[in-house]
Amino acid sequence: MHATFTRDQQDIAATVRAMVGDEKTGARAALDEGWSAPSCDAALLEGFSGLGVAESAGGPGSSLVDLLVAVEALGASLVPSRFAAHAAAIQLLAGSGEVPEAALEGQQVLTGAVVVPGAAGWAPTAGGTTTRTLVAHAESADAFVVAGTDGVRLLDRASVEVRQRESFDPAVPLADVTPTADGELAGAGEAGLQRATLVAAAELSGVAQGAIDLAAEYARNRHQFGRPIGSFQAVAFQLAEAVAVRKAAWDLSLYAAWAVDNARPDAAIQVHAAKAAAGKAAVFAAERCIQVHGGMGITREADPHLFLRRALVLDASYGTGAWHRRRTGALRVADRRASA
Amino acid sequence: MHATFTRDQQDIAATVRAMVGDEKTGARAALDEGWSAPSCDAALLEGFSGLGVAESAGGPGSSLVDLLVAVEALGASLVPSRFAAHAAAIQLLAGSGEVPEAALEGQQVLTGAVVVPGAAGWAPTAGGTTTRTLVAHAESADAFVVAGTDGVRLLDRASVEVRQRESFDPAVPLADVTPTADGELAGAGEAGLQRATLVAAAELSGVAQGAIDLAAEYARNRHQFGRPIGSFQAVAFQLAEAVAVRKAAWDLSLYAAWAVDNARPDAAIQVHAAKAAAGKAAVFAAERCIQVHGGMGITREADPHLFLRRALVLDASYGTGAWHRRRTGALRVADRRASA
Amino acid sequence: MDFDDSTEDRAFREEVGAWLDRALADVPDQEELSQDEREAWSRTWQDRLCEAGWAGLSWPVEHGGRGMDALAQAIFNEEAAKRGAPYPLNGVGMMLAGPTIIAHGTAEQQARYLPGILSGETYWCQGFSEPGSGSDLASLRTSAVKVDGGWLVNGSKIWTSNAHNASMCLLLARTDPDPANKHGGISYLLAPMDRFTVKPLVMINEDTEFNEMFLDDVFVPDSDVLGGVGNGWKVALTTLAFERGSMALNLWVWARQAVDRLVDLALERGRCDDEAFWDSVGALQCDAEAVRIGSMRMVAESQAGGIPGPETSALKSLWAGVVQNANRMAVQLDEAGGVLLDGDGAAARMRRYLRARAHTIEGGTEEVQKSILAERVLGLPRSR
Amino acid sequence: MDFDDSTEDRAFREEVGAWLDRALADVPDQEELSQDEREAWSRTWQDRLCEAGWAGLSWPVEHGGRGMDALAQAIFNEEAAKRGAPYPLNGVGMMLAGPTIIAHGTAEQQARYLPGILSGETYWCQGFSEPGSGSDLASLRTSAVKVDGGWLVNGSKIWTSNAHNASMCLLLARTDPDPANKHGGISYLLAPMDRFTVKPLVMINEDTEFNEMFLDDVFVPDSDVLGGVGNGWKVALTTLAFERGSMALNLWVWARQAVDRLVDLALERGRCDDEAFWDSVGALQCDAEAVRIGSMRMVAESQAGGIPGPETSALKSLWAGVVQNANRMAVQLDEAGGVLLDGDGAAARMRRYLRARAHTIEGGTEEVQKSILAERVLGLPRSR
Repeated sequence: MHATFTRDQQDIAATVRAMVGDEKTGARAALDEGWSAPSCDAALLEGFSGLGVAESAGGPGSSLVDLLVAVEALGASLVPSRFAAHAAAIQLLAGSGEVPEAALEGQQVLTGAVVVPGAAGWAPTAGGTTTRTLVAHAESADAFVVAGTDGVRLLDRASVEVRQRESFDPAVPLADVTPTADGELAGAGEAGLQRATLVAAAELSGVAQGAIDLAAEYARNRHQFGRPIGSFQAVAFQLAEAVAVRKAAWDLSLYAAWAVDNARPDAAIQVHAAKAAAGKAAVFAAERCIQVHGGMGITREADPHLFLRRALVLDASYGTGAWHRRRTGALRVADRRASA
Repeated sequence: MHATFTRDQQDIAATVRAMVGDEKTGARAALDEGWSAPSCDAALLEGFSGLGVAESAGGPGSSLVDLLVAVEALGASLVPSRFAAHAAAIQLLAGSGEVPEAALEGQQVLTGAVVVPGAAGWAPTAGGTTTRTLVAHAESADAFVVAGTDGVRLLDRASVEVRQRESFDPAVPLADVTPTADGELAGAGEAGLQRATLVAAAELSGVAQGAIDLAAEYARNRHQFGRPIGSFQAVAFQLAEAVAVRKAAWDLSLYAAWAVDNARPDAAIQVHAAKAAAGKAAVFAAERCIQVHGGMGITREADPHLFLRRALVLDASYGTGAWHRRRTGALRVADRRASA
Repeated sequence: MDFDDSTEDRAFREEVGAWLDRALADVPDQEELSQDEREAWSRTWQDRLCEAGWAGLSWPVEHGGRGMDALAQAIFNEEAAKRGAPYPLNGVGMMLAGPTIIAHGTAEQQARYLPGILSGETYWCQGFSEPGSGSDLASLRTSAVKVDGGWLVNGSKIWTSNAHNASMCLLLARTDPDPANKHGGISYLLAPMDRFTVKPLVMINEDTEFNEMFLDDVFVPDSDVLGGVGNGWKVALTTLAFERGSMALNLWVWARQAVDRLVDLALERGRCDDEAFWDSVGALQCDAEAVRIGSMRMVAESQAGGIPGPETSALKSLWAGVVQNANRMAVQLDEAGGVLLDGDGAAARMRRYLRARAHTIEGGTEEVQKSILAERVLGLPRSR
Repeated sequence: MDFDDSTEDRAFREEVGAWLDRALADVPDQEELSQDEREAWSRTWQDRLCEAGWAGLSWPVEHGGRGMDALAQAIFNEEAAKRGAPYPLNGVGMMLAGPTIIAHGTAEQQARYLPGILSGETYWCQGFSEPGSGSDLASLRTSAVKVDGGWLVNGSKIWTSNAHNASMCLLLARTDPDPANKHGGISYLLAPMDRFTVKPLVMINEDTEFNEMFLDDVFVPDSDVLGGVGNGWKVALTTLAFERGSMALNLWVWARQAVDRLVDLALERGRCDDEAFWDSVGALQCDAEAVRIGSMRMVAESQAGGIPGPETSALKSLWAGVVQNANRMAVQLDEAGGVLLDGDGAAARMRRYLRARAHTIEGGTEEVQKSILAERVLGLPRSR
């Protein structure tokens, strides 16, 4: 067992962090001016789109953990790059082994479409002309990966109708996407959905970390009653709890990625657990970040609400956290029933 | 509006407190030797059995709030008196207006039987020969009030079979009671169930208060790191939360008693809310009391677990807290649906 | 223990109800309005209250009020809230400035300032918090320097509701820069706002309820020091007590409305017939009712001559929890977890969820409420 | 990042499994036994471990161990737990005393004490906490006074597991009553227990896992001071680090078992097919698995030469929450809220619920774990 990050993985995280810098300015600018590509967008797409793609799917033979490490670093910075949405869409395809080379090189930008309006979880089928909602960065995507538990379809812009929606996090524009015709499915949908969902879980783990870091910095520096507020247990322990919850989310995500890559029998439940825990961690950390900031926390000019926006959008995407949690419980019960 | 305690009510509380003294010794002794009547038992039964009984039911015309005030004071002391069980049984009958004089004088000791094994809430009928469970002090009771939402029956010992059970709180012995024959019902069961349930809610409010007082005293006196542990927010705020939760429970109980006495249209939902809140408050306060006591809290020789025992027994009695909470929500939804 | 109206209370409730029905006839549903429209209606509503003589409902008769008690105010607020009345735009004047000036002002100050509040001419705001002094109010730094005939005040204030409509400010400033104890050296000034610079603070839900204020050589004459130089902390505590009292009269209504909205949404979506939902709503209902009943008991205690005790902090804490949880649940019930703001009613729900995050911060943070309970109800030693 | 066994790990796991299957063949289900019976089986199990050479699994070869790493110990514990093996009765000796003496002992101390642990002859207990020194361990008062050739120790200790079976104690005592700083003046003694008075502490679930110990003129020779006079705090930190490490190897198993028992009960009662139950179990499952995975990562870090970081406190905290919540839910699922102890399995469930209340207290309270996370992970200033 080597349940530690490889040197490569450490390098990936460091490189991504260096590329995105402190990009919270991008997330904030989107609030006023709508989304625009951050300066690192193209480089991320070009440099990292092969992460998590096996050789059999035309990739460099990188593990899903490699990809998660990159996405987590992005999440912490709130950088409004299309990379995570694109990478998740690639993972939807990677389950079936057919990822276009242009997408792997970051030239063709993809996004995933997996949730049917009114449903909390993954779509049962990738076929038909049913609308998908919560599709990120649809406006600027070159192609769409429509996925369901029975397979995936890769559709170009001409094959779908895109209806822009108003996103709670304008740095992640959301749209409804409707295939204009039915079509043939490829691959095993469930594996792709699992892989893509973990990309969202990793980003949420990063968002949680970013919110914790911001709150801790404030708590170290803001003084009241002659002391840094972080020396009050009521403040400090909120963040300590966020640390524990966030560690749970990230550890679950890493393990699930390994389980999926290695086709472990518990892969399905681990994916659900990871997404549920990551959504909870990010929302909790963002709410605590607001609380610890006191009055400043509820102003638009301070950053904490940016984390809350991203957290809620991602918690809703690729199946809501509540849905994944219930699925985790249902699978646990089923497993125990089978072994009884 | 005079939503303050009357002078009479203040006197009742003070008198009860003086009578029971610090009777936690009784609750503790029951752990080792089983239940025996505390010294104040007879005086409580004789002096206060008329509380909460209207003139029409042969009582002194006292309000239900009067009774709750007495029972709350008992609850805080954990005194193992039969008074609360007896008073609740009288309230089951008071709904129908027929309370035997001997019971009102505390000579005939009653206990209530309202929960059918396997069910979480009130029994649907008082008729038949179905067993009742969680009957307190059955062994020493002179008669049994079997109640359901359709009415009540007063049965003497010869008309029931009593099977002693092992109570988690030996200071409140519990039994299963089975009527040996069917019989005629009296009165309106629901009103009696509401009144009796509030007696349990009041005792739970008292248990919560007693646990908070004990914990606060410990937190003021126990020192670690050169300071009383109560000066650490992590300790202090657990108890502050318990104060808020306990105040909610007690305020709800008082209001529900007034609403029931005055046949207000919201009486039913208020009773459910009070019992749900009181169970939650007592269990929460007792668990916090254990935690604040640290290592001592998990020893049999310290008192905190005595509060937990009483809290869990009463939370289960007269409908579990969880059942009352769900009923509260269901009635709220029904009310809103009707007004839509 | 009686929660019913007395005969007189009932008569008063009917009088109030009849007036409200007339006065609200042309007032639209406030929930549907933009912030600007809401504010305009708040001003109109304030005028109508003043005209009808409700502004000084609980002020003593000798100061132009109706001399009624906290219960009457509670009845008025309850009936107004039931009918969805606008929030009166000079709440600070009626509920804080007036009563504080009545309690601590000289006859001259009372004569100068009370009539303007009753007539609706003068709006007030509360200049207590500062960027560096939030929970730790006594650490405030706004300085008042003695000059001929008065004080020259410089500094900044924050979280000021309604500053952009007010012409007068209840202003805490430090008249002694180096006092023996940190509560000393603070004075309470009745300050004209013509030399204040007011900058709106945009909240995370895009509303601008609060402001920042910058004071640049604001002159306050000696005659406008309230309660004496150096006694500001004591006077401020009076204002804060009135603030807590007046909050408690309104809080429970907001809690009930939050639960109403959640249940209505669930009904609309057909999501309210399972036990898990009943369980959640039951928990919210318990706490929302506890806030209502606790408020009634608090009013009854003030009426009986007592001062609302520290238990009021329990109500604030329960209230914040109910509204935050109900509003979060409503967002989660929404399609797509509430993040598609163009969905039916989604934007308003998300705004309310965001607004509620402030409930554990404004009016004394959750941490401050718990400290009050710990220290003043339980007698635990100070943690700060 | 790889969570799989290497080829060697897999071979070791098979070796361990084969041995365990044989050694456990006659061992009954521990859950069904009385405390006395469990203790007897713990002793038998300790003997079998010693005989087979597993006692020194992760000790260096030169000290008689097998020289394997933390991962091997984790594999051993996991396989043993899967099969419901008893808890070895000299865990303190194998996991704390041995490694601490190896780290800080003189060659003579090592030669004197290590063989007895490996052979199963000498049982150890840990005399750290005192009635007045719980979370604040450094305030301990047990005094060691210098006499000819050694130290005379007086005082009392509490929360000592297994004291009634042990003959040696890892004893912290104050050798300097007036040190310059409160961590100074403490020494770490290897104390014989023949002059200890041991009194069992009855827990709220009636078990007697812990003891109080009273020391009356206990003589400890100079040669049994570990790590030097006045260096006891540093040596104690080593023991505590080993304690955290060895806990983490076991915690996740207990968390999983608690969830298993809850689900089994719900299955038995037909109460597990609704979404509310799935929701609750899902939440428990997330945290239980997080403890397991976190433990694997912790072991991997120790194996890679690092020292388990303060994040271990997150595992402890999550673990306590899972077990407390799962055990509370199980009691609530029981007929009559679990309070009728003669119900089928009810007494055992209530005992486990009560036992779990201690999980946020023992091994560093929940408050201590959060302090560690706040100060050492987040770099927040000390709150105490």
